[in-house]
Amino acid sequence: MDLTWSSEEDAFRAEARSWLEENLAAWRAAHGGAVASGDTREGFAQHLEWERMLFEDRWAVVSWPEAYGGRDASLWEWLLFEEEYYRAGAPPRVTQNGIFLLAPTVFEFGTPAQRDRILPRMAAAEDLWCQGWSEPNAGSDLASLTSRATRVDAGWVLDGQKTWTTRGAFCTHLFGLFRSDPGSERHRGLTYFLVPLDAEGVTVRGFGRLDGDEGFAEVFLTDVFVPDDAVLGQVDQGWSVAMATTGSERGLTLRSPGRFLATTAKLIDLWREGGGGPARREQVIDGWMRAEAYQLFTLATVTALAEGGSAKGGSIGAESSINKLWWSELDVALHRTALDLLGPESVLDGPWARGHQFALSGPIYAGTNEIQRTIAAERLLGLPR
Amino acid sequence: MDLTWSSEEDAFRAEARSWLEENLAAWRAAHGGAVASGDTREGFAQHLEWERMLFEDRWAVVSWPEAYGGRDASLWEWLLFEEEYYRAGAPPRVTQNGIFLLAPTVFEFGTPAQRDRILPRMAAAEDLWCQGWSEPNAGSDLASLTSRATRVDAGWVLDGQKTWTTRGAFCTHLFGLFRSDPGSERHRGLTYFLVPLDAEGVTVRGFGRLDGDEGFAEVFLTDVFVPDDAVLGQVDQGWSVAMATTGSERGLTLRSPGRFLATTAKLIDLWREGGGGPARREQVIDGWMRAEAYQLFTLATVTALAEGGSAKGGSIGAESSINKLWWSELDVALHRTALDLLGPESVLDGPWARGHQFALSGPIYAGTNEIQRTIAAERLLGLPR
Amino acid sequence: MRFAFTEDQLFFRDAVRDLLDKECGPDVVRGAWPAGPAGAGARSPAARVEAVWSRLADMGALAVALPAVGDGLGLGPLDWVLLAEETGYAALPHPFVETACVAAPLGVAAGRVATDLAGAVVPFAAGADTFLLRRGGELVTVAAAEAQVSPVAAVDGALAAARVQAGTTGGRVVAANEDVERAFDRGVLGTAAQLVGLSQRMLDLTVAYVRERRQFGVPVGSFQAVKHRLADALVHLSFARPAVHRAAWSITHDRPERGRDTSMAKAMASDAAREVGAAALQCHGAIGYTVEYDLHLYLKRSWALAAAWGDAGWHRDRVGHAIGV
Amino acid sequence: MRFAFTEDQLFFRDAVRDLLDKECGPDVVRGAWPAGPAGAGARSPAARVEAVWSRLADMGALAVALPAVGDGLGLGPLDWVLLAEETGYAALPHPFVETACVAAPLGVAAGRVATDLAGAVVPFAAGADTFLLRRGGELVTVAAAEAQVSPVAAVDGALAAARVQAGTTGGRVVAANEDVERAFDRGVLGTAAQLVGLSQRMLDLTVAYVRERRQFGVPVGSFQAVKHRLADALVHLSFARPAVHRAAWSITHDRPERGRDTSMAKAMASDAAREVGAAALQCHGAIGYTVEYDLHLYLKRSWALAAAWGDAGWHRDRVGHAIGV
Repeated sequence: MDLTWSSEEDAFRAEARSWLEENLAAWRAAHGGAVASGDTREGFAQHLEWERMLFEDRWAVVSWPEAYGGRDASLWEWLLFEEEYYRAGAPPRVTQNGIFLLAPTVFEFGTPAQRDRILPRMAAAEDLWCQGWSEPNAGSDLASLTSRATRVDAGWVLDGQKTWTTRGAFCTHLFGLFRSDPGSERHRGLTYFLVPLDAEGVTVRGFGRLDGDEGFAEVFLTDVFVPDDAVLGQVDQGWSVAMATTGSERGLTLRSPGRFLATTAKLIDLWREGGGGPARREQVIDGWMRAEAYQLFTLATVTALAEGGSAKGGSIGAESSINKLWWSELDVALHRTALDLLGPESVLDGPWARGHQFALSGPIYAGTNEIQRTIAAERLLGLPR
Repeated sequence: MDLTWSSEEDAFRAEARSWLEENLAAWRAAHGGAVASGDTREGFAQHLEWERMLFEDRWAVVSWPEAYGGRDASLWEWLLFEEEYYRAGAPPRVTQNGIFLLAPTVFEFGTPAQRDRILPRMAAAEDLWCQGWSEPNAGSDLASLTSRATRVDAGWVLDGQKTWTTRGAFCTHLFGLFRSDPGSERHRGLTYFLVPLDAEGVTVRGFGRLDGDEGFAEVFLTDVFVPDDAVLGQVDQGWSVAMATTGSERGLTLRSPGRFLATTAKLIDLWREGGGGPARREQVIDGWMRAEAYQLFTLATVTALAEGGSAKGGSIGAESSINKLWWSELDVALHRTALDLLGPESVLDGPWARGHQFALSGPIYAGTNEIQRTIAAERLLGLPR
Repeated sequence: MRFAFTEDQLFFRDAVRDLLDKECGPDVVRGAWPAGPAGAGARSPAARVEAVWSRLADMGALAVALPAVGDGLGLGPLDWVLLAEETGYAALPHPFVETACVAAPLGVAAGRVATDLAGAVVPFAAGADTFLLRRGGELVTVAAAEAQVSPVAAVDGALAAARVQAGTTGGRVVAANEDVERAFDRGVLGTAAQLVGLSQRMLDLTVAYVRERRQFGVPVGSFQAVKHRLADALVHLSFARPAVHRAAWSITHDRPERGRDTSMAKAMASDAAREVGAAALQCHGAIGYTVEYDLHLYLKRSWALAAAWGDAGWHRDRVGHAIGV
Repeated sequence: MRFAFTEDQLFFRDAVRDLLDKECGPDVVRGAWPAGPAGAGARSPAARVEAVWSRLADMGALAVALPAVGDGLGLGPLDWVLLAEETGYAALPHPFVETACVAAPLGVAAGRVATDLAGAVVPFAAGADTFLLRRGGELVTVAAAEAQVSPVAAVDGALAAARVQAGTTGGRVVAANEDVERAFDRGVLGTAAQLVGLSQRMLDLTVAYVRERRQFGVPVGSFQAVKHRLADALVHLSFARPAVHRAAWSITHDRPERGRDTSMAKAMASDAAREVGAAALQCHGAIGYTVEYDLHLYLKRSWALAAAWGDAGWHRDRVGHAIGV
């Protein structure tokens, strides 16, 4: 066991830190110090500028191969980058559904041509990807989706409706599952498609989220033609292709410990500003310990991944369920404690209130925590279905 | 709304208080100040003396008719008596399975002859009743019981095994369900029987409980003959007869607020003895509020019962489920807080540690809290089965 | 001993409930939100929002506690606590508690009242006619035009919150000393009752949703995890409610335990609203997270009221002092 | 950066695990209980209870941290923390932590050691050969015969607890100043590791039970309520464990964060044991409440160890001081 960083890793961290400090200041200054939320139309455009700054200096996708715009960084370096990213107070990545959810799937299932076509433009924030998992009657029960793909000459025709596509109204492309075998049921007969949102027959309608941002969209598809190379992985095998991505969404990549360590540091500051009385002290300490434990759990997971072969990805399997349970409940707890500390001021529409509302989505999205508990019980503990 | 007691009620309370104070002292003195647990063989005998003192002065079953040894007291007076009983630190009633579980059923379903035969001897602690609900394969799933009753001339022959019968090794009689219709399934075809434990073919084996007392028993029945008047209610209708009793067990009667108010008062003392620091203060206040809320909920329930007709019993239906969830979790919380306050001393086998272990049985017995939540959701909220 | 309301009290409660059910649906609450994506969804026009207040006035619901001269009925908290619960259930976008529960017993009948007794962020300040403000150990009323009102953006868009400043002179003194604390306790009680009503609304909405919504071929409400979470929500609500009703009695009779009982009510109602709200959101899933669905109207109001008039921690502390802990 | 154990460390862990699995089943733990109803159930004779300790000594598990002269291996917490976890899993009725983790690094190799570093109630005092006691700012060893040992009745009958007094002189000084705190931290760490092992044992027992036990025609473990409760238990355990392993590293390298990390480990392990224990008992139902079933052996040990060597509240407070909260 060695819980220290190498001098190369320290250097990588230092480089990231100074780049972030300098460039964040520049980006904010360019918008008069008042950047809007990335989930509003105006803010999204501002955040795209930030994405392009990251890409320009090869910080957008540090763990990707250099050919696609990355640095070929190790998982350790990726963790360090994320920690610095959140510590610096850098904004949520509006490209995250592409780079964290779709990209791992493209790396695993894409043809060389698909990789070359998709990944560099994604890294550069030229193509902006949103996810098309849920449908009005297929939320937690993803396998009950009814959007369909009909085989035609040299391609497919897509029909149906997707919903809850985060930032869908601002994106250029959608990835999602469609039923390609009309006689199939549940998990069988689905295919994973990549769909440009400017294709004929696509309509996107944005709608409002709890935190006031217009961050969701419904996507309606009517007779939308896509060519054969819009299929990722094999036809009718979309479920297993998607599950790889879902594993990423639930797992390590989307929720790096850095985010919670940064929130905890802010929470401790808030507690001190309020006079540091005894009433909420245990909650604050508990928050710190839980965030710290998340960091340690992640270090153990990354060690296992790194030693299991692929240092770039690999799978953490059903363990990602307990991971998600922990961080999503931690996030709610940290923000509740903050609201408690703010007392009457907590009713104001400030960063903690926003953060609280966002945190509340944690136990819902990417597989509800109820589903995660069932997965953990069945796959990790071996309880009967 | 009137939350004050009448002068008659105040007088009743005062009478109970002074009787309890005086007689408890006398009883304890008679045993050199060291009474054993009522769930041990030695302690059970000592507690029977206490029961007989209660009976002698008509405090054993205050709400029963005078003819059966009671005082015809109202539900309000019963509440006052219970509050004083626990405030005085009087011991758990070793007769409680009879007077709180069986008696309401006898009042409702018994023939006049059964009432006259059973109730006075129960009140006087001459007959000691234990419950025979559970079987090795019928715990939470009570309806899956397999003990059977076979019709014979002028009576029935009982066979089977009961378990988890509290204080069964020290009792004289058992009440329980047996399958009287051999072709029946689940809730149908069961009959409620009253069985003397000295009947031929009955074997009782005591076994140990978590808190170290030999408080459980298994009861084996082999070819046990009981006469026709051992049936309570109608043949094959035992389930509905038993549910009335189960309602009592879960509900108001077994867990009067007095018990938790008394525990809370002791907890506050403990907190003060430890210096009254801030660390556990909120838990202590919370415990007080929860006990107080239980008292208020009970007052509202008793008001509704009193105004709904029968001031002596009546049914509180599925509401008893939320009642049970509240007091059982409250009891655990109060004792956990006490153990936290005791710190290293909590490992000792003292009253709080004993109370903690007993409290832990609350969410399990009388219908697990999982079952109570399901009942509350289905019957009170109308969620689908 | 009788822990129940009178028939008259229940009758008035039912009348207010019917009125709000008809006149103050979610579209009316949303009508009180500023236009924009955060208030998206079916919205009633401003006139309908205003009409609710007039209708409540017409039926006498605002004058229950006004001294018994003129329109006043001179009644106490036991007579209005259930009405407050109903206004909570409806997430009424008007200062019922401030006007009818806090100010009216002081003889203040000057339109809509907002007050800084609730805290420095004053709910419903934007549309208030009169401010009831702390000054030293007294309460004074100040006409809205004479106060400096600085609106603030609250999470609950219908809260119309502001910070309010008035000079150190002027206005009418309407309460002093112990009566200031009595006024505060009435506000706390009314708010606790609204939280109980809001919790009931969130629970009702959720129960209706999970009975209908199907996933995995069955209603979501048939899953044990959903049942148990909502049963726990019901338990929280069921034990907070009598605490609120008892506080109404303690205030009505000006009992020595008034402050303790009122604080217990607010602490428990705030905690219950948090539990019920979290359960409601979780059991809805993604739709609960959208502003076009109604849940957020009640959820955000419950957050606002849980933090106003002293939050759970503040009131728990006050209970602690009262019981010597 | 590498957050994992070496193959040697895992190999030694497996060896101890195998030994305890064979030689320290529940019957052996129960054999350490006083006879009587509280210890009812299958009991091994005293000789088998004793044999476990000798076997552990034979395989070198007690000398891991003894200075590297003679039998000692001179290794650190990273080398024994997994062994402590296993002794917790087995609810070993002997002072492994006190002897092998606390005393051995001080060069104390005098049979079974018990210590008041754990608190005034000294675990395993009844069978100890040597006491390691605080005196002023020092730690001294005192032969058992020279101390006053007043046994106390603990909830965990195998704890053999006592209050221990020794004179103000005599004995051998084995540590002073900062080394006393280091010894304390090793005890805290070892105990935290045992709590993790105990939690794992309780979870394993429960999973096995609910897979077999049928009610309502299906295994109890197929109910969502049971699944979710045990999943939560697994989550608690899974995040407490790395905290314990990190503390082993911090102590091994005598890092400045040693105290903080050790206290975090104990707080989290104690809390996890409470959650897992409560879930285990509840998911078992009535059988878990009997002494003839094995669960209580592990449950009661977990209660004892959660309270010993500073409870969760005490260690949370220490973490708070370390992080400036």
